[in-house]
Amino acid sequence: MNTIFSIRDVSVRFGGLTALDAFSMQVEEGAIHALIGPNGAGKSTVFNCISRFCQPVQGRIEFAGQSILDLPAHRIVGAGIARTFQNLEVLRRMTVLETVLVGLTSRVENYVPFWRSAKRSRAERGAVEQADAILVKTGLMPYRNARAGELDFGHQKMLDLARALAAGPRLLLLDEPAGGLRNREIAFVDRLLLDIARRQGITIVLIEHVMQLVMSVADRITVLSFGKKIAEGTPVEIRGDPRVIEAYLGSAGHA
Amino acid sequence: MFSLLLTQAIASGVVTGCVYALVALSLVIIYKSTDVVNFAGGELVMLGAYVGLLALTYFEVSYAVMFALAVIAVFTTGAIFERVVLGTIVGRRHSAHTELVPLVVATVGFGYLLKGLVRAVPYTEEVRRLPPLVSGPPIFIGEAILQRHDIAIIAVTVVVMAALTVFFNFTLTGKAMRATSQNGRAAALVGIPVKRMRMAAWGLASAIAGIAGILLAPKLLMTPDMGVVVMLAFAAAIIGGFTSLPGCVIGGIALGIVQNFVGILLSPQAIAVTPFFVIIVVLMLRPQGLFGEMIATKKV
Amino acid sequence: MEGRVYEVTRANRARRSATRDASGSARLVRALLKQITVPVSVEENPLALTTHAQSRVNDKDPKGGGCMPSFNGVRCGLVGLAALLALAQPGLAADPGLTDNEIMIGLFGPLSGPLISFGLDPLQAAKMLYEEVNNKGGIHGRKIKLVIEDDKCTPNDLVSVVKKLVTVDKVFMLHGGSCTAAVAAAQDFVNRESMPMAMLNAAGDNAVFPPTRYVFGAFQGTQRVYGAALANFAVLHLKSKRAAVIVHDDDYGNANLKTVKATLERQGVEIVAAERIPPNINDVTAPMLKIRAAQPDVILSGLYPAPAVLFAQKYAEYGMTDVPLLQATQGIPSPATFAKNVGNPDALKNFYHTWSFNDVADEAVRQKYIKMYKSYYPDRDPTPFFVSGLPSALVIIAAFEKAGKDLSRESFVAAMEQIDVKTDIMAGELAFAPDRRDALRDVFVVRFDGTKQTVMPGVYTWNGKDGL
Amino acid sequence: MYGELPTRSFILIAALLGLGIVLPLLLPEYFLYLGNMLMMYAVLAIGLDLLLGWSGQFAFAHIAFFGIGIYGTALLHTRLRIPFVIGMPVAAGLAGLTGWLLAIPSTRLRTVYLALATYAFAECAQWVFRTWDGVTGGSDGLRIKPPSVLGHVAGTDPAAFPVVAVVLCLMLVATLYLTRSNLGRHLCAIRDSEHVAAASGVDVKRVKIVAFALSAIYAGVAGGTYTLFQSFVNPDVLGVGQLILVLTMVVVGGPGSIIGVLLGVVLIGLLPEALRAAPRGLLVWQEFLYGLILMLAVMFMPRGLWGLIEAQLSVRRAPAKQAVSAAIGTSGPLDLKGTGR
Repeated sequence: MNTIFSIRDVSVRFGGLTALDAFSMQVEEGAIHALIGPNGAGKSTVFNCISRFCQPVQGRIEFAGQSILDLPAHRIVGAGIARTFQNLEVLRRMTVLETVLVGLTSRVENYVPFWRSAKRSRAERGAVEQADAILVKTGLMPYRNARAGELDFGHQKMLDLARALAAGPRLLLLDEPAGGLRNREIAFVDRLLLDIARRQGITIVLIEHVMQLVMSVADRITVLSFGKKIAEGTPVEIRGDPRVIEAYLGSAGHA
Repeated sequence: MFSLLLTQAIASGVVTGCVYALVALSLVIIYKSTDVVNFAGGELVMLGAYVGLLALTYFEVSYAVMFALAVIAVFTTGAIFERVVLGTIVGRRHSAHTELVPLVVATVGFGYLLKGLVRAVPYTEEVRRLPPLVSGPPIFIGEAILQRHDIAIIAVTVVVMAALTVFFNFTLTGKAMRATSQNGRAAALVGIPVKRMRMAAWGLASAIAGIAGILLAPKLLMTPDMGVVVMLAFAAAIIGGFTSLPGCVIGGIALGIVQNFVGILLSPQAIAVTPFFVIIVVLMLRPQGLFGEMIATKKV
Repeated sequence: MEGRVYEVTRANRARRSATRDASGSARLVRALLKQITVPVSVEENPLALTTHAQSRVNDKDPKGGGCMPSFNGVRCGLVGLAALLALAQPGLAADPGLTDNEIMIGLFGPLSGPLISFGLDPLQAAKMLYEEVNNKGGIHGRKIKLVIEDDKCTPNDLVSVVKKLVTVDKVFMLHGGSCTAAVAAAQDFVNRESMPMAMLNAAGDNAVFPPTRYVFGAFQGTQRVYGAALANFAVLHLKSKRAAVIVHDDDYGNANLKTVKATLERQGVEIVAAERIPPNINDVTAPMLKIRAAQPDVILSGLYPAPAVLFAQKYAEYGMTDVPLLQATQGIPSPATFAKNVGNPDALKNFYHTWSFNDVADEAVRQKYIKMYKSYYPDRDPTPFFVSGLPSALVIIAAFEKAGKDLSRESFVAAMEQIDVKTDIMAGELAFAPDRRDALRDVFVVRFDGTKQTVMPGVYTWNGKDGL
Repeated sequence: MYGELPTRSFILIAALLGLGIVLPLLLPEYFLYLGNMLMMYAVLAIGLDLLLGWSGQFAFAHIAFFGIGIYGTALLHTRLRIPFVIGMPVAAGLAGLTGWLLAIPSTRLRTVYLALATYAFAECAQWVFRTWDGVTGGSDGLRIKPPSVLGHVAGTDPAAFPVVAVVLCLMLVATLYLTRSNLGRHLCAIRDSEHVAAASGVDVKRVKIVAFALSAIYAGVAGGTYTLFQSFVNPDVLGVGQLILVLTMVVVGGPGSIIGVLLGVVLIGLLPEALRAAPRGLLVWQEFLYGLILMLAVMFMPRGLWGLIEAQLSVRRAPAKQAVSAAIGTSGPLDLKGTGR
């Protein structure tokens, strides 16, 4: 197993407060790497740095050997990194299919949008086929033409994942994919994640509060607290780690 | 000779600037507390002036009573508008970004509604004027001449600004108002009555617009279209950064003076376009304005 | 029958302007030629139009003889063609909107929007005069029927109104327009349709210079008339040597300024300052300071009501009241209101304004028309500016009288061109000529001290050249 | 949206073209004038909707680009004798270029500041049209010679009607294709969430700039058509009032939907003409009415009249809530042999 993705002592500051403090982590190719920690620990900040929504004051982020800190936000997915969002950011007024087509952006070839052309028909037909395949895989096919805003919570989460998958990434950043889901749905996510990682060999970095999911799928877990890495290891190691328990309980007051 | 030009241009620039600033204050309050840019601000000014005129000419009340009546009327109008119209829109708000368009369009519609309302009243088509707050012989500042009413305008503006600064920074209600705009959901969680706060903010801002109306009616005269002054207020607010109360007063004064100098040094024709030119330049070069924190440009 | 023929020809005119050749006369020629080459009897003639047309031709043929299917059918056909084409001349067919007992007039002005004050009372004043005429039994037995529309004083709305009145209501003539730019937008259409149009109360400089056949206006004087009056008064009465001019940077201002410059320079008066300011200005300090710095001995102002008031206030504030201030009519539609708005009586110590109407000089006339207005609209006191609706209506009525019983658009235009009337309400004659479409060139200059208006001796006349 | 154009849209457009040929022979000029105005407004409104409804951006500068279209086409034709078929695209291109230049600095502004900046730009443009006497004729206005389109002289409403109809149809087809393209989807994505768009590989800034330029081009084309049936232009027609009118058309009709916008154009465009029939006392209430309509529209029709109609038409399309969780988990379409550990 070789490291495909690495963060080296990255620090982020918003005004006065330090959201991330010299944070580092290595992710093995094909692994499911969970990133856990109490609320406000800076987990989502890590993702935002990777998808270039915020700029670290120091540190390096490398994917497949190349630094991504000099790429603009919309190039990240092209480089092979797709992400989902924590609190629902769905394309409300677009249909499920359209959303997935947006996810395919980096893979659809460009054409003149104002009139019909062979190139256009080819591109569009190809895109729709790929999108449908993904809809089948994620169980969204029945809602193909429903507006994303009209789906219920679970399906919106699933749609977000489908959109990310559409980009055909090598690294998938999932921000609380099971947050607020019912058990039955969590089980589905569980199987889906395993399928993505094991079958398609897509590396996953997973932010999640639902411990049952983390413990069942994660190969490795990194624990964040107040912008600092306080522990890293296998689920078994982490489960018994006193610092982790302290962080959660200690921070329970703040959260 | 030129020194006279200079002092006079500055002096009357300050006065007109203060008028702009008063309107700008109302805009800024609404923006700070409800995150809406109020394109109906000018019409609220106009409404204040015409309610005053109605009170004086039709009901023949005293100046003080007129003042009170006008302020109350405009306060209620603004509050009701927020409750009924904006409330409905915010009620079905999905995400702040996508719903900003209807909110602003609603204020545009509100402005037209008020203007149409006044226009439908007979004899409002004539240019009218309110009596000044204080009258008497003009006052000389060096070589420059100012009317007593001008001094009153400056005074009122400064007082209102100071009062508002205290209100927003040191009173609980004021802080609550700011909280509601910065994060409505959180504010609601800590037990701030968000809806009432928004209403209060709109009422307060409208009242200030009404006061501005009564003060500028004697100076700039009244027509149902006097609301155009709002664009100058926008310019003033943007110079000031759109969130800083002292900022927009200074912005207004700066604009008033700049207009006079443009008129003297370039050409009076250019006076009309100055505020818009200022808006563009400031937003392009320094979106946070001269005093505001970084608010104009968005993250992402 | 005639109506139908007229319809055809009108359609042709429209098509001609649209450069499509489908004229009925062309079809007729083809038909007639066919007639000659292949003589057929009327019954079994396949071409309905041919027989139809020929029978029509024979009706109109003075000799009325039937045509033999022979070579002289050619002559006959051509005569018939000529006759039919003669029919096509609008003069012979009755113009639409006109019957033996009714004339339909399209009356319009701003009845809503920011400029409603130019339209509301003046339009009602004009309407009132027409109703007076009807009550007196009409003109040559014809009652006047009005179709009233709102043009908002914007080009788009006015054009839309004019096109409705002409092509849908089919009125005989147009009477309306309070804003020159808006009228100018409809000018081409009106001339193309050879539709007589008289403006309601627009100054109309850009719509009457250069004159076009069918558009009459400036019944209360163009901006050139006001400009000339201000300038001449300054020269002849005030003996000024150093004049300062302030106008708006719009079409009225341009015309006014041009004329003032021409008139003053012709008479050797120096223009020490000429300021053009936007109509929506809030602070006139800058132009005022520039004018004061220029040390004029007279100030000529072509400003609109609100800026005129602001300017007068500053003028007094800066203690310039020894310098006479001359204001053009448009700035002071209601002297009383003007004085009230200015507030400061000093401002009017040395104040004059032009006035196109005789009602100041002759209180009786003013009362007469106000009384008439109140009798028609009891629930409204007119703003003094209502008189600006009177002259155009008076002239139109006079022209109808002159045009006589057999009226047509062309004869009406001819009558308008001969108009030269001295009404009781205007300062001078209202006159047109083949090369003249602006009615009034004489105005009074009135001294106004805030309470009473005194007409200065003499009438101030534009020479028809300055500022063109 | 995605895929090819449904045939019905082609049928509609063919019908529109047919009317463009037939109506001038039947109707009096007044109705043809209204028709020309409505078709012009349609192009204008669709352009505004590209920004407002599709990409969720404020665009108050629209009226300025309209002005560039009018003056550009008119001047090229009247002064330089450049035929309409060349002059109009050139003017529209100029408008587009201006929009593009304006967009570059503007797109980083937050919505409301964008609104103010573009509004200010519109005011500045109107001031230039009014002040630049030498070129635009200033506030005296500019007389437009009847332009000839491929030998067919327009300038009257009957003559201009077919040409305007053709222009509108071309713009409609282009727009229909645009909204079904990936660019069209990117516009919507930006409107709904810039984060998601960026994370999906959409170059947010670039697409915004493109949207600005495009809508400016639409406005320019609309301006070009104006010169076909109007004989005179002056800066008064380029004021805020016009802008609000077009805005009302979009908001009331249905932002983000072409049919909706067309609906709004017809309704709002004919409102003043309908009011002519109403008693004259009502006229002074027009502004009040406009304000009321705008407010009610944004209050109760977030997606315009068409939004309401569509909701009625496609109730079935919305998913039944109870069916949702059923589909997940139990009927998960993955076969899991060999996965897990």
